[in-house]
Amino acid sequence: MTRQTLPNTKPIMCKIIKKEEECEDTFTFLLEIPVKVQGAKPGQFIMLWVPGVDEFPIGIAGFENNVLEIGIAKMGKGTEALLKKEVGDYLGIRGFYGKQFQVPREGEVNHLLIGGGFGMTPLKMLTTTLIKQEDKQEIHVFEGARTKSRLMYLEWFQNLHDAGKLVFHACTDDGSYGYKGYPTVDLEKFLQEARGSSIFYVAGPERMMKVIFDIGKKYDTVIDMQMSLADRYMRCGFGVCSYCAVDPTGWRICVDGPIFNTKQLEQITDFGVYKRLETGEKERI
Amino acid sequence: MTRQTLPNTKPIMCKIIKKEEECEDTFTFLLEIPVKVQGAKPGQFIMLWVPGVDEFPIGIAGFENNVLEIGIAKMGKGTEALLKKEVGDYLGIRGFYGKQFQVPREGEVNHLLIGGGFGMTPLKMLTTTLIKQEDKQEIHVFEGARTKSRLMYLEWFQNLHDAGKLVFHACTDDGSYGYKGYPTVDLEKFLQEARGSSIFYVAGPERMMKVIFDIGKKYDTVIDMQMSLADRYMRCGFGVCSYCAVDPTGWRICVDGPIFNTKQLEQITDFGVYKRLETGEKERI
Amino acid sequence: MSFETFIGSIEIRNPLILASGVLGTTYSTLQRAYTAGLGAVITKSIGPRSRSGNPNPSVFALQDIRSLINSVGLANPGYQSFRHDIEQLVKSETPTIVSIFGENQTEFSEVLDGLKDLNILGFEVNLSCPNTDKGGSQIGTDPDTVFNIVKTLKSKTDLPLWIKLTPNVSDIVEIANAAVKGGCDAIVAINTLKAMVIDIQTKQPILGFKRGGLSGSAIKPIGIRYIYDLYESFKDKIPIIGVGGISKGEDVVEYLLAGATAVEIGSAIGIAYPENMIRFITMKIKKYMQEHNYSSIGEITGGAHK
Amino acid sequence: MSFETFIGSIEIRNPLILASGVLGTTYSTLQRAYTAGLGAVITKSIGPRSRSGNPNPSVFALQDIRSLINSVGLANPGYQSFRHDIEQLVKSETPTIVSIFGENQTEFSEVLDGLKDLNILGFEVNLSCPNTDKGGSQIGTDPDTVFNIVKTLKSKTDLPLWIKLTPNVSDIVEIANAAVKGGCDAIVAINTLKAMVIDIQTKQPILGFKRGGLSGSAIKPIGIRYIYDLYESFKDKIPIIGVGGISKGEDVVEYLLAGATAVEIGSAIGIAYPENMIRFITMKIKKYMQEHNYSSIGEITGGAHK
Ligand SMILES: Cc1cc2nc3c(=O)[nH]c(=O)nc-3n(C[C@H](O)[C@H](O)[C@H](O)COP(=O)(O)OP(=O)(O)OC[C@H]3O[C@@H](n4cnc5c(N)ncnc54)[C@H](O)[C@@H]3O)c2cc1C
Ligand SMILES: Cc1cc2nc3c(=O)[nH]c(=O)nc-3n(C[C@H](O)[C@H](O)[C@H](O)COP(=O)(O)OP(=O)(O)OC[C@H]3O[C@@H](n4cnc5c(N)ncnc54)[C@H](O)[C@@H]3O)c2cc1C
Ligand SMILES: Cc1cc2nc3c(=O)[nH]c(=O)nc-3n(C[C@H](O)[C@H](O)[C@H](O)COP(=O)(O)O)c2cc1C
Ligand SMILES: Cc1cc2nc3c(=O)[nH]c(=O)nc-3n(C[C@H](O)[C@H](O)[C@H](O)COP(=O)(O)O)c2cc1C
Ligand code: FES
Ligand code: FES
Repeated sequence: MTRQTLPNTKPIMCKIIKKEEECEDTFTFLLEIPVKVQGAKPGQFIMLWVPGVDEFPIGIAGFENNVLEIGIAKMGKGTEALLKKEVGDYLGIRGFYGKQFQVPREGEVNHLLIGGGFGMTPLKMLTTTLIKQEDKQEIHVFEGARTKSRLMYLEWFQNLHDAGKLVFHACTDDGSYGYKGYPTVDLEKFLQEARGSSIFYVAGPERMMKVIFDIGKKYDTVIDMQMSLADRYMRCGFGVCSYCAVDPTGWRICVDGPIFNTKQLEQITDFGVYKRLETGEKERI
Repeated sequence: MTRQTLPNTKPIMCKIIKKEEECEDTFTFLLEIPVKVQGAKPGQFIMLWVPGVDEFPIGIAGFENNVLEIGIAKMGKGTEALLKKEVGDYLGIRGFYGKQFQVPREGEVNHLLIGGGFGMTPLKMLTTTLIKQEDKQEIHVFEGARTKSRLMYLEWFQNLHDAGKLVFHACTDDGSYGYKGYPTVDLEKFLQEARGSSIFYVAGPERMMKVIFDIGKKYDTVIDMQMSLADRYMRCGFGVCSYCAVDPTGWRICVDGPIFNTKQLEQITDFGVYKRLETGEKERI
Repeated sequence: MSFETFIGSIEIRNPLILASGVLGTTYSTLQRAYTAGLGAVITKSIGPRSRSGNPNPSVFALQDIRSLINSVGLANPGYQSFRHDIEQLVKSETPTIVSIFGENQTEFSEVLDGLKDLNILGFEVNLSCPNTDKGGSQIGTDPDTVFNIVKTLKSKTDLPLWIKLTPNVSDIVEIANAAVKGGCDAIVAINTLKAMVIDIQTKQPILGFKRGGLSGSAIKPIGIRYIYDLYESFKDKIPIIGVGGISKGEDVVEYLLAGATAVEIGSAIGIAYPENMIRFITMKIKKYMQEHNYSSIGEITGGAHK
Repeated sequence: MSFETFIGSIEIRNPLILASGVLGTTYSTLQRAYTAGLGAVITKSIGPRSRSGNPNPSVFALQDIRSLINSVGLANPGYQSFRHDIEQLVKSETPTIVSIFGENQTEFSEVLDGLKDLNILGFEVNLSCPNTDKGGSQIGTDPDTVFNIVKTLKSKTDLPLWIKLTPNVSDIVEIANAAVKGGCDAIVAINTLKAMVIDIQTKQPILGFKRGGLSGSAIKPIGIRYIYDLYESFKDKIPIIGVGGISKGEDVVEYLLAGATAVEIGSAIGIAYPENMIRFITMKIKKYMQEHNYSSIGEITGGAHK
């Protein structure tokens, strides 16, 4: 049968049941999904409708008991309107869209999660998944921000670090928390000293990811790099419109991504260089 | 959830895999249904499309391994065209529609199947079901026709009779097979002598059914009479158009019937008296 | 919380009306539909003479899109014969709108004249059936014809006249305008969309009439759009009645918010049991009104235009 | 058995064409769609200037009717910027039709003039987008305007001109006639149907542009009907290309039997993986042709009119 089922619906209206300041200009929202949905996977995203304002892609930070956790950073008009929403208000969600981070089922490997800004939301969910895994593999989280007040999930990661569940490498441009500098500093240090293979899971500004990609390529021990391309304009979120696509492969970030692995990233010449605007025009990143 | 699923589809094209003369002007067809369908129940019917000619309701004589058995009596243009179809030709079916005969699950009871003409098709399927039941209840089949060559399923019923599976009471107007007269003769004889309760399952011309209904009412031992109203024009077969409806209850033969029980038949003042034409006009039967 | 709904001068107990052509050929099915909980019922479209309509197949389901296609084509007993059914409805106090059609103005007038003495709620004028060669939706696509028919019929009766429009036009507002200028009492939209299904095995259109009209869930977004557009033009100048693809309470609310004063339900009510369907729909509307603090149906109408 | 398909003077390797607006904004998605097995691809409709289109939400699915609603509204990079993408397509030998639109004849001409030197298969003239305020489907509902635009464009180029029609008209044959008289090389039908979805929780239309167009399975019976009607009028006088709701090989055959020379597929090809979808569709068509002893696609066209 060639029958194909639409993977999604019109926006499902969800009530905000919790809102919490996460760090500067960034809030966590918990949304109650009123219908039974299949579990979201780390790396996937939703299209979030702020009624009357805009709809845009948002990563998934957590999903349990039909409650969805998202983390929103103020950017422009849409996210600003969103941050004004309060408990009891409704938001529309479509999804869950996109591919997940691929965590190898077996073998010893260091999991290196590297990110910044709202890129930390999928990494939070990935962390939750990783620390549930029984086997004793090392988990390292490298987070960077301008200043302490902008480190997302700082307390959450720090607590896990203190509990010995992972190693948290925080850094800030101004040295107000962690070491002063970029996440790449500790990352390289780790790679030079580390035993065994490592996998990168990266989410953050694309230019930062490109730098990390180039670093990773220098080390044979880095067996895969998975990066979330979240710097592309999206309309549909499920593969129809092509506004999110990358050249020259024609992959749609929303369906074929947003998570791409090393092999794929090598083929995407746009990676770190070009993106399409909402008109379809190409622009330097 | 108020969500309602359409109970049916566009005509499903089925190949004729067998065609056999059953009796005068009447053929049995076996149709291979190319998709998995839920089992048909005795008393239900299909809408049968003879491509390019007409579509009309036809009872189900058997259903096994996705193969449907129907028995077609020549009537007018549509059935005539149908009888010209050969093995390998395609017919469209929609269904299965309507309510089934209600056979009591327990308790000792005489099953009296009474019919004539194409009314024998649902009674054949009901017979198949009844003789599969373990418990030793009496099954009596009363069939009438003008003459021997018009007795439908004669051999089939006679064989079951000879095998002791049921008692077959055949009769003809001209005495060419069974006794001379109407099925009502043996039926009344049976009712006068019988021990225990009986249930009628009747399918045939509506005026005959009305006569049988009046007979049944005279006997306290007749605990239910179920009759198949198949003398009404049908368009949709699934309850939308109302052309098949009976007054004053507004029951649609296709959905609320075609099988009605004693209590229901008593409320249908149209029963045996009026029917609606394809224009919606009312006419004496 | 009250469900009473006013459509111009008419008051009905709730905004759910049986659409024409579904369960509408016999008084007893219409009575049953009303008893099941509707606010009012509309008869099958009745013409000047009895008609057999189009050959079968004339109705079947397209399950994958939760829809029906039909080419019943105004099979009807003619007004003279149908008077008897209407009388039964009047006797049982079933609020009844009689749908009428004709191939031209004279025929429309004949049918209206032949039934206007009966104690019915009003007439729905079917200018929109896609399943006939003459009359039907041809008539409903020309503003002048619409104006003339409505004006003539209106001059003949004080009973409310609803005009049912076809979606198969470039600009439904233009047609509605003609009907409103002609003096109609409500606009009803939409009738079915021109459609066809071909069987690839036998290589022929399945419907006996070949062409048919699409109804059911597939046309709901189209109906909503038309009601929204009509309400933008007319606001509360004239009641607008929404039809097309309603099968749930949520659908009814969506039509009301788009601008409908009341709704008609066709395909979904015929499938399976009207009694259950109407109970579910009503329960859901009640729940919605409670949650959103509505105390009457009228308050919901047009809510999406703010 | 051959899949080659002739659309007037054009020959493509099979009758499956990517519809405009789906996977059509970047050369790489278009290339990918062709590589996946299509006969040709059509770009997103390109206009004179870059446009952001309508605010989001601008596309979402209506799962229960296996359909989409969209109001992307001709968001496009403008022909000057898009030349680069077309050049890439030409270089990779992807048979490309460029869809163009404008708000008036001058704009259409400007776009055509700006791209006609490229080695493309032809132009599809979009007279039918329901998601803009000016231009779009307004233009496509008036026969005179259609005639003039087609005639003017035809005088400017020898490349084939396909005219894409809107289903939101009273009489599609009348519009098609104007296009044929104007000298077009093929008729394409249908574009999306005017539609809207309202969220009852927040009481507002969900699409950022409020109004949108319906595509996908829900509109297939409507598309089939229009192709059938067009073929009744034109027979093989002009190639007719069928679009609307195709998601299976059976759907393609149904359109061919209705009278289509080739088909376009939009919504269904975007959802999930074009590669799989096209393989399934092709397999099914092949099987059908075998079972029914067809040796070429052209033999199927119009088969339901016998
Ligand atoms: C896969 C993915 C996951 C994301 N996850 C998160 C997250 O978890 N948390 C978070 O805060 N942000 C996330 N974003 C970014 C978020 O979508 C933008 O911050 C948001 O769209 C900005 O909207 P705005 O109206 O506030 O800004 P605007 O003023 O409209 O624009 C600011 C920038 O936001 C981007 N943007 C705007 N609209 C869109 C759109 N429809 N699609 C993609 N980008 C757009 C553009 O790059 C634009 O330059 C994610 C983006 C993607 C693609
Ligand atoms: C529930 C039901 C089950 C039936 N089962 C069988 C069966 O198993 N075998 C069998 O041979 N016949 C059966 N019939 C009768 C069968 O439908 C008619 O014999 C057939 O429709 C005649 O069509 P025609 O074109 O040959 O006759 P026509 O010349 O068209 O008409 C002859 C008579 O057939 C009846 N008829 C025609 N069209 C329809 C229609 N759409 N719906 C109902 N009646 C119609 C009318 O009473 C008409 O007077 C059944 C009918 C019903 C309602
Ligand atoms: C079987 C059938 C018969 C119909 N007959 C008529 C009719 O006679 N007159 C009319 O105005 N509309 C007729 N309609 C159209 C409906 O009244 C309604 O406008 C349309 O079906 C859309 O509503 P729905 O989606 O709820 O069915 C008919 C519809 C169906 C399905
Ligand atoms: C997201 C989207 C964008 C579209 N954009 C255009 C467009 O720019 N130009 C055009 O002529 N048609 C456009 N269409 C219409 C399609 O080309 C096609 O006519 C319609 O979707 C019906 O086909 P389908 O059911 O296979 O999708 C668009 C359709 C969709 C779903
Ligand atoms: S957002 Fe539409 S294809 Fe990715
Ligand atoms: S045949 Fe249509 S309601 Fe029974």
